[in-house]
Amino acid sequence: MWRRIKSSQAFAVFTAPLSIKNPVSVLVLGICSSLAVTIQLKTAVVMVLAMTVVLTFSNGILSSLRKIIPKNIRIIVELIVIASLVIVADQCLKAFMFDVSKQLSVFVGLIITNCIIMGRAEAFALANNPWLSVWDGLGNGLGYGIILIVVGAIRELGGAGTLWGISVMPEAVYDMGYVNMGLMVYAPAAFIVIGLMAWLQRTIISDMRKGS
Amino acid sequence: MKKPERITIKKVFDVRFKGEPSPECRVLPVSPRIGVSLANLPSIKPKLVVAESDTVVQGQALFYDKTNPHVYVHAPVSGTVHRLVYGPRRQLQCIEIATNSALPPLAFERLLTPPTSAADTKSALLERGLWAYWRQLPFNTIPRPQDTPPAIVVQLANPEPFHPRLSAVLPRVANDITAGLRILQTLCPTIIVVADANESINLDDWSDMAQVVRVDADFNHCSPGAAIYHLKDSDTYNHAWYCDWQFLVKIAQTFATGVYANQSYITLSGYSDTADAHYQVTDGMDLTTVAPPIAKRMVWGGLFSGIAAAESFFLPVGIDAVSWVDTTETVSLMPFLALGAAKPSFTRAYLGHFLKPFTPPSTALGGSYRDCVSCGHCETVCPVHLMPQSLLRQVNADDTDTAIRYGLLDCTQCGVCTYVCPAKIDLSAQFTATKDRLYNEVNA
Amino acid sequence: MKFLYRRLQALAPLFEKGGRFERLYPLYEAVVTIHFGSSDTTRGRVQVRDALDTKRFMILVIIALIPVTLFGIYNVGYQFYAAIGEPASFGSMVMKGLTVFMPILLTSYAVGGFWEVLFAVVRKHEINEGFLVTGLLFPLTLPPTIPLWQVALGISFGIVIGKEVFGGTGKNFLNPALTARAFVYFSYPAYLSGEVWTAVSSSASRLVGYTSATPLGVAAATAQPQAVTDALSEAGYTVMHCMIGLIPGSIGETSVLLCLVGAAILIVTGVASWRTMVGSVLGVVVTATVLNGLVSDTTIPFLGMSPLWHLVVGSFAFGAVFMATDPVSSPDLKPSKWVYGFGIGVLTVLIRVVNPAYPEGVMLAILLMNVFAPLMDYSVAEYRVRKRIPNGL
Amino acid sequence: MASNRSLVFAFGMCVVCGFGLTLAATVLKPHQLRNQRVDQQRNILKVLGVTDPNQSYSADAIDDYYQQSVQKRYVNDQGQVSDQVSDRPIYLLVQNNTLRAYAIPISGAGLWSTLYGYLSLEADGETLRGITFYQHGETPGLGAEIDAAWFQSNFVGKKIVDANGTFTSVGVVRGAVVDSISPDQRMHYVDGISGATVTSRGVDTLLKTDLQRYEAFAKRLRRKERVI
Repeated sequence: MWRRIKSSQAFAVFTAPLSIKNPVSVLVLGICSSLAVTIQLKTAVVMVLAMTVVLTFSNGILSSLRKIIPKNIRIIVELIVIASLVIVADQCLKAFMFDVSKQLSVFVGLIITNCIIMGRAEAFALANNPWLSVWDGLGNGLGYGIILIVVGAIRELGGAGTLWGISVMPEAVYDMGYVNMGLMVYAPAAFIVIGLMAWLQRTIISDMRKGS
Repeated sequence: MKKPERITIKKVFDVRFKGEPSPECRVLPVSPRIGVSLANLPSIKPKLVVAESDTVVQGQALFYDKTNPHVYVHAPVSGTVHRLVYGPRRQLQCIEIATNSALPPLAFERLLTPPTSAADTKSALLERGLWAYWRQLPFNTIPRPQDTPPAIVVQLANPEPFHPRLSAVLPRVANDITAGLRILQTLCPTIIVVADANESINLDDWSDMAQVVRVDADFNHCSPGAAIYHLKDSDTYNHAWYCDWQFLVKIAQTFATGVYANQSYITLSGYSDTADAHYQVTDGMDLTTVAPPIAKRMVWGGLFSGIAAAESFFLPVGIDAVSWVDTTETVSLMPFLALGAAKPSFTRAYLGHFLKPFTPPSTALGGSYRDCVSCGHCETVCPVHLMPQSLLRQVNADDTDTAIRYGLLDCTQCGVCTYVCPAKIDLSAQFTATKDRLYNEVNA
Repeated sequence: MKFLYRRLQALAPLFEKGGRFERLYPLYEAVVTIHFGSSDTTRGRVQVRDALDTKRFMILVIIALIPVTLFGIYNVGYQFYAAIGEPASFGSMVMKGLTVFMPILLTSYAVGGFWEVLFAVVRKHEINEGFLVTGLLFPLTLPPTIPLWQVALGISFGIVIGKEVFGGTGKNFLNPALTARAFVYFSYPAYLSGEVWTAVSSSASRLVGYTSATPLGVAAATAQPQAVTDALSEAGYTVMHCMIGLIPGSIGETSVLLCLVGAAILIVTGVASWRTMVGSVLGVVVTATVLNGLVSDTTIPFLGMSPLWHLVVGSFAFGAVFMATDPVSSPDLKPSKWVYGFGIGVLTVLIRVVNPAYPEGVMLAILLMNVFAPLMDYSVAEYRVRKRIPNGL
Repeated sequence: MASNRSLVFAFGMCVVCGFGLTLAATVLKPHQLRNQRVDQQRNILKVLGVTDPNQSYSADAIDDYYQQSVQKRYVNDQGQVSDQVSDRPIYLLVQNNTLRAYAIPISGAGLWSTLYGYLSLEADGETLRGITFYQHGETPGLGAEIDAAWFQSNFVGKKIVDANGTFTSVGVVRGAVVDSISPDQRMHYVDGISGATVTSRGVDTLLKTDLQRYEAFAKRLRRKERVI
């Protein structure tokens, strides 16, 4: 069973964005939101969820419609679908996760301009069947998510000594003179952390290529 | 072409070395065996016309250049081809000839007046095997006989230290130089004679035959390439031809006597106090007859652009200076803390800069290989206003187009940028390699 | 000495290709060349080489830093005893200074050296001596109150992000020591832009009711327009004080006089560019003069600080002499060095005066101009290339 | 015709999406409004000291607490409390029909941003009970320390009037109060944030202006007048 899953096309489509085709650290897409929402783990996770949902649905919907969308207005159609999904996601967050949506502020709305969504719609959904497109959307959402969650965790731990709002840095460490790292709260810290991750990942990828 | 009487290329590079050969000029007899070594004919692809144990006479063709089929190199002496020496990839390196002075030299037509047309001069030079002695900018290759030179630069002073000084032999060669200039005049109206402003030679005899320029330059900067760079007013002169005074002497004598002139003037330096002097020698002579091997590095050509000689002791074609450079390793604790009063240094980092001691040249690298730290010294010393550090970046990035735009082809390969680099980067070698590659691509 | 040299040479096969400790070759190379220099000989056509190498280059910077370092150590002790209000002998001041400074310096060298060696081993290149300078410059820019773990983090950031990410010394475009300081500055602002600059625990200083603000702190906090100089003299600062440097501040930055001594050493030996230094002084003078002309009752009082004061307070002298002239991160070409230096001067004053948050602007000014250095070089190079007679194929 | 088909398709998409969005907005609106309200209530309860800042409360609990004990009213120029809407809202903590404390909104310029928060005072009209900021963009580690517990608890118990009953507000000093203020004045000052001079000064100024706006009301309290 596992072997069959592993050799399926959907599996390949799903896993590629998690590592060697990662949208953030390899393709360098979706950087703006990665800088803005990774101060805390919680906002990062919520953003990832919103993003993954929007991406999966938009990929699915656009892929199902791919044969009837007139070519000359396809970008507009993509935008309409994505924008509607984003607004719905934003409204839901405001209704059910008010605290987080306040911190995410405009960035949920800005999912619409996230390069990953338009990129996947153009590059994948319009050329593949809905089944694969949904897996591609999920994979890219999670690939984006891995980076965001790691960056969010590092920044929250460094900048506030907490994870998911819960203090994890022992009080004794603070008593010994430790201070939270203010730099982590600034957007440049996300640049640096993402840069380091991209560096690490590319080194590993190139080592893998050399090895194989 | 600009017409100044004197140009100044002062780039604050005035390092001094011990070992200047004495101006005394000694004459050496023909050695029992001589060798025609190709070490200084970089662009030539030789095709032999003689075989081992053939008998050859002075002035007889030995091989020609496959890319330039009319360009032959002739035997400097009569004798028997003793041995052909091949290097890696079956490349001909040297033709050894056992001298037999009983055989008469090949007799050419005596030309007591210069030929009347450029074509006549060219064919006379080609026929007498004298073409391989001059070079063309910017790749320092042997020019193609069918081309017309935009200008010819005649070098009266070699920029490198320890090369033959014209002043040491002037009485013997003055007339030949005048005759040589007459011959060159038939090839091209623009002849530029470049002399060292610091050497006292009377140039008046030649000033109505050619544009005479005295170059007041720092160490190693008075080269034909640098002179052309400072004199040119349009890009047509980029492909000027050049030669040194020894070439003029050679063609003048060969034309006048009808016998292939096989004498050159060379210097030995760094060998011993008694041996370091000027010599009149036969081309291709065996140096072991005057200077048996010692524990120093023997260098053909100058200290900045010479070739470390390996096994062969035969004077290569076109080489006029032989230096021996000290290779002994001196051990001192934390050398970088020294005041360095005795260290030759272009920079002010050592006291030697201010005291200006004469030091024996040494092969010590003086440091370890590092990345460029952008100190800018190379830019300070470049005689043709290049920005070597930018150029190096483009060369490393394989951006040859930009490198050319930044003046790569103006590089005279003087080696001074390499000399001053504290990170010990061989800039000059990289530029030379890029130029060579470029030349091969263009002429492929 | 010869004996030691022979012993080291005998060990070489262990570290060369195929040897047991092949991976540690950079370490071996560093040990040998630090003690005896390189024994390499020239290859290629240039048979002789200049005696100058990067080791000498970097050592000269360190020598130029010795005066400010020694004075910094003394000043740390001096400020300590001044703050607790006890008279003390010269010896005890130096002792106190050493106990504060040496741990910072050793941390910086140990941690910085660790990263340098690690990258050299992984990337199989030689250890660059540039870190010897970075490791000393960084502590000198820190206040004596800095906790050691922040020093360690800072130098790690400076070496790894400021330098090794880009491929090591020579390829970095930011000054690593300043990158390290910028990291500490933005991460732990309370330690670097706070008001406590003297190595005294706060309880001890409260005992005698004495806190000391840096001259820049005093100037930035002036409430009255056109009264900066009055405020400074009220706080006990004169230009002479700032020149000599027995004032609170970062360890190495306080003495303008000794920075000038360092500048003299660097300029005489040709290691640093006088163009950059003069350019930055000009930048400060011009900008401060212009701003002085704009002063009115409604402007920020800090605008009124005179050019002379701008030159002597804060870390301007230290930055312009030792940081801005770092050859790797500053521009290569001489005209761009002028522009670069001038830009540093202008930005220093603007950041000090116009920006309400940071009373000191030298660090940010230099880092910002570092970023623009390649652009300046590019412009100058293009200008020059256009004037050349083309030499194409 | 292709363009005709495009037009029809585009129109259809718009209708479908527009319908979906309208539906979502209508269904979710009440939830969103309640969220906004509870968020404000949470901050007011926090500054009034009704809720424990170290504990988390559900939206319902907050709503309950608020409805039970807090009344939103307005202060007029004479310092009287009424339901007449003015630009001076006031949140009164009333238990057993007596005024325990009250909260006022505060805002003013910091270094990089405008600071928004609430300040609460005891029913005596002169003692600070608490302060909180719910929105600002100050430097982390410096200005953002206005969120820190040490800074906010600094204010508790400070007096806004001097011994003669004259309004003085509460000042934020540079450094520590004990270093620069004589002991008899210390009840009017709080410790500043080291290194964040501009933000500290901003808090100082906004306290002065906002307390001044409610001074008429506070005066009545100090005169022990009945206000509700």
